[in-house]
Amino acid sequence: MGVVDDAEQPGFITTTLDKLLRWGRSRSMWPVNAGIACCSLEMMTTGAARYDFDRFGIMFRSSPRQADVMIVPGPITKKMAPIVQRVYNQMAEPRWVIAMGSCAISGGTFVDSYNVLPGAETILPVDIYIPGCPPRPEALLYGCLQLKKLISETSTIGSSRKPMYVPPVLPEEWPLELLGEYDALEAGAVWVQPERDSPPVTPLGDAESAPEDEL
Amino acid sequence: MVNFPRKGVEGSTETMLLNVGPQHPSTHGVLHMMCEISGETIVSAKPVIGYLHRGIEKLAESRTWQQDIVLTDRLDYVAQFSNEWAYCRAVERLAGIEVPERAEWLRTLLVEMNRITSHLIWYAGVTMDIGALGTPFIYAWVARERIFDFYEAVTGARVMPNWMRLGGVHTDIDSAMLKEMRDFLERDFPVEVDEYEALLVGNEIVQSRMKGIGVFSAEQLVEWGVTGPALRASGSERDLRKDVPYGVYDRLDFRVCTDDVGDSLARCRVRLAEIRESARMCVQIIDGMPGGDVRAKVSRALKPPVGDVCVRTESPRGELGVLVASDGTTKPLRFRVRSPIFYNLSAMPHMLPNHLLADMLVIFGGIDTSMGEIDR
Amino acid sequence: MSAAMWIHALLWLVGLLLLIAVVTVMGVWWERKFIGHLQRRRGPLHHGFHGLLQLPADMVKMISKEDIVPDSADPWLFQIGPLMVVVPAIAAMAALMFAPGFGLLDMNHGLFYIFAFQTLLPLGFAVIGWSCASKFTLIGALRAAAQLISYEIPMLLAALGVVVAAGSMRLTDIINAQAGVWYIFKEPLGFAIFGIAVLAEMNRTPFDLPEAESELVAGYQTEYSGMKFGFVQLAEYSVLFTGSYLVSALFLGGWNMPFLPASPLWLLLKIVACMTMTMWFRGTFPRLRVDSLMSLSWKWLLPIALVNIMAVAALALALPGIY
Amino acid sequence: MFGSGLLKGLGITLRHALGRPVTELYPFEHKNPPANSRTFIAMHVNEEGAPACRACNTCIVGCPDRVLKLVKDPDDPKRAVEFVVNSGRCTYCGLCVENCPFDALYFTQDYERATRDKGALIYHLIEDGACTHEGEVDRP
Repeated sequence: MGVVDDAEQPGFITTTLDKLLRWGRSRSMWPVNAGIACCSLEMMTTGAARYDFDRFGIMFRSSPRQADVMIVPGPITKKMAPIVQRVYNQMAEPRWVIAMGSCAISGGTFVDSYNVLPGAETILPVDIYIPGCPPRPEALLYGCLQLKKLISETSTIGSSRKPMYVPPVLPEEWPLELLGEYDALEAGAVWVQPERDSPPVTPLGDAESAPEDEL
Repeated sequence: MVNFPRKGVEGSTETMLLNVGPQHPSTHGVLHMMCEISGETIVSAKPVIGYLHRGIEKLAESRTWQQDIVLTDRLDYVAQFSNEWAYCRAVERLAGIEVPERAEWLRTLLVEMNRITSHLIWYAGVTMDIGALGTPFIYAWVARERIFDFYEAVTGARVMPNWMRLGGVHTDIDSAMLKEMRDFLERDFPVEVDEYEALLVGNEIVQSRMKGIGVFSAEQLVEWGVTGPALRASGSERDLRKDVPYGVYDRLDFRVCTDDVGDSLARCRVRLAEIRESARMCVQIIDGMPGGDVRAKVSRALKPPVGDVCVRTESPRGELGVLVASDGTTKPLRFRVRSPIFYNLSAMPHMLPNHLLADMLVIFGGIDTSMGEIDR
Repeated sequence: MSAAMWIHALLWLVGLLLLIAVVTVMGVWWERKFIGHLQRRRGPLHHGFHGLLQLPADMVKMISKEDIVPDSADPWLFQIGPLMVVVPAIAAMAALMFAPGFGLLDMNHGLFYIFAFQTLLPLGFAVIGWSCASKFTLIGALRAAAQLISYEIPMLLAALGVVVAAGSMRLTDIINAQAGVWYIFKEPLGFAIFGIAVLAEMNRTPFDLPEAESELVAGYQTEYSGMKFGFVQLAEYSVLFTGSYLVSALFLGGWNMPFLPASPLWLLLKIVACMTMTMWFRGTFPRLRVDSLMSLSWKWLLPIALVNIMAVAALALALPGIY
Repeated sequence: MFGSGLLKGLGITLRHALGRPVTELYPFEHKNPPANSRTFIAMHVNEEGAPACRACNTCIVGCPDRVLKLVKDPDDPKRAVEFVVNSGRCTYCGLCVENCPFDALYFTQDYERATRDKGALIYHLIEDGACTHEGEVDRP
């Protein structure tokens, strides 16, 4: 009784096992040691003495095979994207992705660049977004605790949460139009932004409202 | 696949291509080294860069002069203040902006502290690379955190300060904060540096790994375009802070740290000496800090006259050159960075052959890469 | 064999497996905690009392992780690789004696048995490294094989000095022979050689070249995920335990303690001290280079070990009462 | 020489092991960042509770990253109807706060903003002409 159940009505043993797995997984998150750019400095800071990831059992592994969490600490360029995906694909299921910093969330300040993807979520299924440029170590720690909460809330029964394999996307598959658009930011807000290379819509020191330019 | 020239190693049989990176614990970022190895001996090596190319130089052309400081922070994210200063100096010279005296002192102070934190990251990286499981790494981070607290209290951000402005700096530093920093740099910090030195240079295992590894003469390094501590470890006294004084360096008493040996251990010694020297300079700067304004009045819609200016500065990694060209509008016509590490790294194919795989990391640590500035 | 003997053996087997589990869990916990404090950190802290539940959580996670077999890997060798490391490591522990007459196998040639199984480890590492079809694991495995084989010889020669002095290969006899003076004082040279060689046999810093993180990602275990990686870790800590046991049994007097009655407690204390020592080294030292590793073994340790064993034999002949 | 450096290294690490760790227990001990730390853009309100923003667009023009969005009231060009911040793109350079001629914007030190929902990173400072969060009262 209860060992083999359907997902709708899990039995006692299944739910206990599920609880145990969630407990174990949420308390042992090993991020893969993949530094990309500036945010990796704060990632290392969080692992160092002052903030100490190891208190929560978070310990960097160099080999993606043994890692559970991928922290994307920086802008993903077109050349780097297949590598990041490959690292993600090398990780063993279950795995999670944290987008750390503005560049990994939306391309950040480099979103207009011809070579930067608008965020990690264009190529990876991101679970936690940590805003900041770079986020403070406490913010990263807070994000990891949010992920811990997410893992302990995610049922291990039933179908897989994520696609098992992200098909590697070759850089040619990103047309240039995708880059520099505001597409990764659709959340109800319609952005009407001045064209980057045209003069500002409102000239500096709007005649009526802004005072004289002081500086 | 790259066609490697097959240089024969004594007694070698067949060579193997080993890709180190782009995601590898010891490449300090996203560098890709294609190493042809015979056994564990490197026959030839070829760095592949561009994994972090964000197009900063191009992006800078579509932003105003003031906004570009945000981008220069992200060039070499380990030495943010150096980049900001190089850019600001270039634009100030182009537009003929006078910088207040106190602002120059503050800039020099923060840049020298930046040299300390940058070298601390080098220390952390190089000890990690030779396999010390992060203990010296974390010790370096403890002192770094103290300085980063100071950065944050002054600039408002830990890593990306965006603190310098055209014509000065954003915020002044009050004297209590300066005194606290002076106490730390004069009293606690040298003790910590002693520990770092004992754990790295004083350790016999490190000596056995670094002594006589990657010996290059100064002439050779100059030919390859190597600058900075890596060059000074070979006996050259080339240091822009002395040769072409800028900021307030002409009013400070400091020596250029050099070493005659030119091997990897000498590079470690030079960098550790530079950490001490920078701490000493910071104390001098805090003592000699004049009062006054920290920011000249510069229009937000700055339009420098048509022309171009190139400045050189001594960043923690070598000579950082910045060229800005203006066409008389609010945005730069061209922004170009002469990255020191790019030239240092381009010497790697000459440096690495006939060394062991483990020596690669040691030589690598000697030039202290930071991919953000190479790829830009 | 009688039923009682079977039950005895079975109980010991269960006990040993429990011991290995406890050693691994406590060893990893203590290592993370101790190295954390060496690094001015706290180490595992928030899961359980001072992070004691950290390792159970890690194990639960590892069991439930996906078991990846790379496409290019040799499927059979990849599967049995961890077993080829775990089995000798655990089998070697069968001959450990924890008190006079208290152990699974009180063999005549207990020391020989332990060393025999320890010498099987390089084979397992080579299989692991070869089967993954990855260059990093291959280099790691070759390093492991070369290192383990070249350090076995000085280790065995140093242990032979003790055997010559004790006149037996039975662990009980060797330890009982140290009721007076420990062999560390009689053969300090042998102790130094044995300590260094055991450190290398256990793949501990400064001899952790096979899993050199900065050079070879994670060395021979790079491609292993989930429980296979757990097995390799298990083997590592079993080897660490056996090595620490050997040092404390051969040179530090085993269960003997001067001025105090003999007790297995002393043995355990010495083992923990030896393990802590390796962790202390691990938290402090960088690692050696391949060529200096080899020259240390062949050019220094081996000749000194030979001199040592000759000296011990000569002394044992000349002063039969003392040596 | 001859191992003295190794012993010295062991001594250093042991001294630190016996000493006090420098770790701050973050989620249990909450340390506030310095007052000028830039982590979260917020808006002052005046005494009536209305936003201090005068819709002059200076912040938007000065922003390097196109983070801010401002919709003016068609009837009153000095009144903002909507003010949106996309903190998922912001680099926290502080130029908007620095450039604001009315000191309407300021930074708070609220860094605990990690989220599972990316849309939550886009937040309104002004919605329908009213401040949506409890801003500090406008400085005189």
